[in-house]
Amino acid sequence: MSESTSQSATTAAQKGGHGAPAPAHGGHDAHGAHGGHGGPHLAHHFDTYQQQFDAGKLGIWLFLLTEVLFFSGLFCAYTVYRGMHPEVFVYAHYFLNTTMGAINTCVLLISSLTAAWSVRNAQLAQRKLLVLNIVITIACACTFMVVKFFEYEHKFHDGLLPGPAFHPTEQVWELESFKHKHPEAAEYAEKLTKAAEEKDKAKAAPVAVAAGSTVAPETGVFEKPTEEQIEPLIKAGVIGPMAEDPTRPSKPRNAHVFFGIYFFMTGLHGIHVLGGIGVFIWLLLRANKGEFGPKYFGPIDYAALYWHLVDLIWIYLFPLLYLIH
Amino acid sequence: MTASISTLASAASGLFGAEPTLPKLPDSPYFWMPPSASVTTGNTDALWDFMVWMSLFFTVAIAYAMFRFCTKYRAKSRAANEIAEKTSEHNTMLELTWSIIPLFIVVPLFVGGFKGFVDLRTPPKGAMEIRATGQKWKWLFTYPGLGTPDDALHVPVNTPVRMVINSVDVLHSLYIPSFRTKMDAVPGRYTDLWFKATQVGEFPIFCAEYCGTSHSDMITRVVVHAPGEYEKWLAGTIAAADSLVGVDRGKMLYEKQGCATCHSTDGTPKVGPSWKGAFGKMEAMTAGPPIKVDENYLRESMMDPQAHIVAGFAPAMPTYQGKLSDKDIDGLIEFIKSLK
Amino acid sequence: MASPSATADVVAPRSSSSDNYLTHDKGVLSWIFTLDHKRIGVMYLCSVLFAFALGGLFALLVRTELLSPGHTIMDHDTYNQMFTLHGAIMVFLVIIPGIPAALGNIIMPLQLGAKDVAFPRMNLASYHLWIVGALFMLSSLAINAVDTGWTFYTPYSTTTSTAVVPAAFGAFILGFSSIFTGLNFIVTMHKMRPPGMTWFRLPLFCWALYSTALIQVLATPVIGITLLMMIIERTVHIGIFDPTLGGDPVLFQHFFWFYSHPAVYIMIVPAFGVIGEIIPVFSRKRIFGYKFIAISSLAIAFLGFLVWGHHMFVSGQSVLAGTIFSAITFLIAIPTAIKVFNWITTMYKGVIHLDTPMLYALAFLWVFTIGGLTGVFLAVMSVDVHLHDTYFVVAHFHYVMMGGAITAFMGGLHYWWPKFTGKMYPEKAGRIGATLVFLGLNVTFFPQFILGSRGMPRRYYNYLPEFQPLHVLSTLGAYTLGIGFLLTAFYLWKSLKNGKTAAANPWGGATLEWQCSSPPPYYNFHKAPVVSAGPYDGYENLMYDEAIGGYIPRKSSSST
Amino acid sequence: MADSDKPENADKEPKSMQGSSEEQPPEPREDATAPNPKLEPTEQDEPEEAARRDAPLVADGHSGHDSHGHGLAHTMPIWMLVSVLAALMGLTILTVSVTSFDLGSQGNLVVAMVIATIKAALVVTFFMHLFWDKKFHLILFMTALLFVVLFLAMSITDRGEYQRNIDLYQSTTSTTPSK
Repeated sequence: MSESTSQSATTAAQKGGHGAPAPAHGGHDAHGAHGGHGGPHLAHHFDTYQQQFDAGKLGIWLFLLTEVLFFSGLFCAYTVYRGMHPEVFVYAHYFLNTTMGAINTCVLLISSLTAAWSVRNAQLAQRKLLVLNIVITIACACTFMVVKFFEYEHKFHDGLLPGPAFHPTEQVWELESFKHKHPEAAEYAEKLTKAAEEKDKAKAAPVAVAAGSTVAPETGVFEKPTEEQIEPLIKAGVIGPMAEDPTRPSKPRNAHVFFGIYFFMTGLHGIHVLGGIGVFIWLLLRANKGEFGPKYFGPIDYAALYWHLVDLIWIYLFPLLYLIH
Repeated sequence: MTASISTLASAASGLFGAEPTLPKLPDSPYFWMPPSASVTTGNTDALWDFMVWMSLFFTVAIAYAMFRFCTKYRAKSRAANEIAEKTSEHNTMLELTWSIIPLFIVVPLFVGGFKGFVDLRTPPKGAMEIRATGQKWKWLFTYPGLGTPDDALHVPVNTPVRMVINSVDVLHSLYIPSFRTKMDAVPGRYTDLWFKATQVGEFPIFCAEYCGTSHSDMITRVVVHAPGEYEKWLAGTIAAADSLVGVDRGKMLYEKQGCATCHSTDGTPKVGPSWKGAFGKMEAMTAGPPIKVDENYLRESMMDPQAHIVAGFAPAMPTYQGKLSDKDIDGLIEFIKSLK
Repeated sequence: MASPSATADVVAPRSSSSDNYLTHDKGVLSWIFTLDHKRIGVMYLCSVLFAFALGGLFALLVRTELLSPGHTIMDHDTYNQMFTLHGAIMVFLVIIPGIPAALGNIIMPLQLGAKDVAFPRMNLASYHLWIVGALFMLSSLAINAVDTGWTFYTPYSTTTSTAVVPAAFGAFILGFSSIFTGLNFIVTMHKMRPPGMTWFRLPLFCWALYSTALIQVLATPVIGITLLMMIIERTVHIGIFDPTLGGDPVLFQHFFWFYSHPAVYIMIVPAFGVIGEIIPVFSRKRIFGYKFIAISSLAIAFLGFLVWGHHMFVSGQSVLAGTIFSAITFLIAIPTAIKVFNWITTMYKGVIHLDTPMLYALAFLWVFTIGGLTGVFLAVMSVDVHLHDTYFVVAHFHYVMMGGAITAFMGGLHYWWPKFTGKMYPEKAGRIGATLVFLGLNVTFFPQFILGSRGMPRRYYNYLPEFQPLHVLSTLGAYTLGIGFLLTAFYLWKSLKNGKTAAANPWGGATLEWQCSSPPPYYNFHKAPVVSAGPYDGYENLMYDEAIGGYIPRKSSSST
Repeated sequence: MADSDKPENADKEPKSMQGSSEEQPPEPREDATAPNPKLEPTEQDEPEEAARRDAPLVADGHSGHDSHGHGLAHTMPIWMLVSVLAALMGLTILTVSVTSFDLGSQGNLVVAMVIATIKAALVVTFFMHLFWDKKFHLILFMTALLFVVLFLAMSITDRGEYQRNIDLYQSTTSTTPSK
């Protein structure tokens, strides 16, 4: 096999180990061709293809292990913060586009299928199908990234950024997703806001909005609100103890943390997708040269396993970030 | 207001010197430990002694075995090619014995440690409460209705005291070796520890959690007053109210409120800019146009330190909102003016 | 050891310097891009030793500063940076890769009877990552050296003005380097064992490396993500750890110690492995309780994951969590005790040769016993409240890390030096060095126990004058240590030039690495070893030959 | 966990090693590790070498449980792959649609997590063909999950324990982020 491919193996191995077990296929070139031992794809230090394949397989599984624990930190942070500030998550999820999330989920699932299929193709030496499946996988991965890009772009535009940069241009109750879900609450929030603004104009004491109760009775702007009007707003920390501004409907304290976690989790996942794309492009080139067959399909199998794990993580991210009730 | 009044009192009682003087490590009856001056130390010291002897026993035993074997079975030379006589290669009974024995030792240790720990963590009801606020690099001890009269912590003997601890910047840890207790000060929450001093005297207090540049200068002392003395001290504190104004008040606050840890009065820049000749100077800011150091700027930098940072300094100063009365602020401004 | 027949296969008892891994290829590139585990190991060894010198230098500076309270030779901030760099370098650059990646890389495949590790490229990548990580970490030194302590505790690490990010990112990269090594070793030991090398014929060094590798693979990713989060927190302020933004600093400590406590076992378990090799060989006697030692390594590795909270008894962690962690911590005493007792028993009725490696092993037993027992003090919750973050802790982990891991590393270095280089080091100088190190170690760190129990907090630049005498004593010990290591470095360097040629098996070891010439041939074995006996069997079939200064099979048994 | 699987392997792995050793005597190795790498393969070992290399290596769908001797690995039949995908799609639609109903305080979260776990299980079992894979890989994966659970459990338990100190602090002081 040419030095160039084996070189790319090294680089793949170095970039976070995505190509990690790939070394299994190379190595003998560097040791000089000692005898016909091993054939083109059997590294000098293995005796059989079986041994080489098993080694690579164990290797990739261990690598997946590290990936799982790598993400566990983020999931831990997520759980802790959600347990601590549920209202922030309720508030924030109105800003997320569930449709896009769902589309991305499906796209990833399809790519997972083609990845798994490509392993079969490699095992059965169906070169054309193999190439096709890898191409579809890459295509899906790219689609995923494009959708993600538009999501991010949208968030940036709406000022939904982590940390101090967090300045949402829209109030949560102005969002379609909120209006559609709790129409009464939405317009009630509107009313409160107007009332508060009038008070400001009138240089009067700010409207006191306490949990559960409504505008200070003496103002008597309007009657006691119904559950439908008040509940969603409190749940989302728009009014009540968690709200940032006690005088009017606002956002919950530390709402920015959700977007910190959101960007961190999806971003890290996105990086893994990009890594996957890289690996699959490399495999596409090799598959095109017809390097894979029943005796040697390890790299495809390993890459597919990695890809499934990326899919796996998304399977959890989707409900945790997009489907908060 | 009370804060400032009391602060003064300590000034009046002449407790302040330019540099916080290091407390003296009290002589201890023990070799390992400092004197034990709180009710909770019994558990700790007992466990400690037990473990010291246990360790001594095992260390000596192992060292002896090593030495004995090395001398008794020492090879003559490689050339002699002696062959070790066969002995059994494993002995499950033996293995089990020395797996079980440590178990028997550690279980009581765990239980004892647990008991002591729960004691240390559960203050008795009705304990007197004192707030300890860690900041870079000073402890502020706040007494109910009294503000922060003194660098040192003052407590009456034989009275349970609960320290309610928090931090305004980074992690600190309130550590009183003679009371065998310690608790981290964590920003964003309260932690607490308690003790009941059994000995009149002065004992050192350290910051035990690394907190940056002057971590090791965050040393002060706890003064345990004899019965009656504590009340006298309080009385004195309040009585001596309000004697200082203007520059003197500023000077005293400068030392008591921890300004001295970051701002010099001799022109050498420390963590913050020096106060010498600061007043009236045009200062370049890290952000925005230069600002003239006048009353307004000084007041702002005490109430909202991060608002305008003098170029070349880190935004390290905690806010003094609520810690300083107007009178205090005026005093400090006067003091700064006085430093030509 | 391998069957007599295999022993007979030792081609040249005197090392055949004609073609070995050192001379096989020429040129710098042949080293930088080599895929040979031995060469990668040697590169690791050199880099680690360099880092060790650097970290040691910082240590000496720190000790010198502590000769007197307040300013001695440097100011507050410099001191804080010094101890931070000392800690970070020693932990991330020296001890963690020290035994596994440097010694293990060279020896483990040889002991296993494998031609190479399972993934040579990954092995090389691991080394290259180590270099990159080290450069990042040191770049912080050039910019504005990090001053957070090696623990990177928030919120200090997210607010200090020093160059935290490069240092943390360096540690992040080093984490991957360590993962690659661990992953590689696990696969190698599963898939590359030659015929007859069953699990319970693995040398204890391999068992130790296997346990270590498991920890590396399972724990290191967590420090990776933690440091990443810390970096993001510092740069973007996402508010996970920073209380002013709604975060929780104690959570960071959980994250950090979930890795960093197991990491303690990444550092010490390989040391157990080295000691388990040296003691039987220099006692000419089978190791006592092989299976118990082997399994106890795994037990320690597993338990090591469940005790991280004992670093947090006074951090504001809840009493409940503290209790659970404390209870489990005590369990670790058991497998540890098993090991120590078994090593001692191995020496019983042996034929003990007190050469340098054995001296280091004995030093290890003494020092590790103290280090281990003082660990019990810190596991007892109420006592830990007093001792936490004092010099007692400093002394304890230096007895374990410096006294345990580094002593074992030195022992292993001397034990395998002939195999690495094909040269013998001067024995007398070696013994002097070992003695100096042993004395220096105890003089340096024992006084710190007393300082700690008397209340001297760690990471202190300034301290009460009453503490000074003990500090001075400790500093003198540190200088002794320095001299000891300098001497060692000197004679080892000399021996490369004019040391006398080493025999294939100078100590009479029965594990496979002693069957190939010193230094080993490029392909490790001229003939595939067929293993038919345990790693410590049949010392009686070997006899010492003055002429070659090494062991050869006894005539009587060599024919079978 | 980690140690529990060791003995099982200790006697399984070596068997496989011996197995492979019988079919390849040391000669080829000697050649492989010959001092002079330029050396061409000797005639007598080439055939069996080749024989071993060209042995059929793909297992048929059913005998893949222990891939030793049967080929490199198990091959997934297409119908299985496709039906798994269908199932996953179905579950995705389900989990999205279920969010429109209110199932009590944590109900929705629980349901969502259960569905996600089922999906994950499907992917792992079929797409990652762990079902036909070596048991040790399963053990490894489970170990990973075990440690994740340990990690989360302890951190979150502790957090829950001291949560009230934080709430107390936040109620007594105003800790709105300084923007």
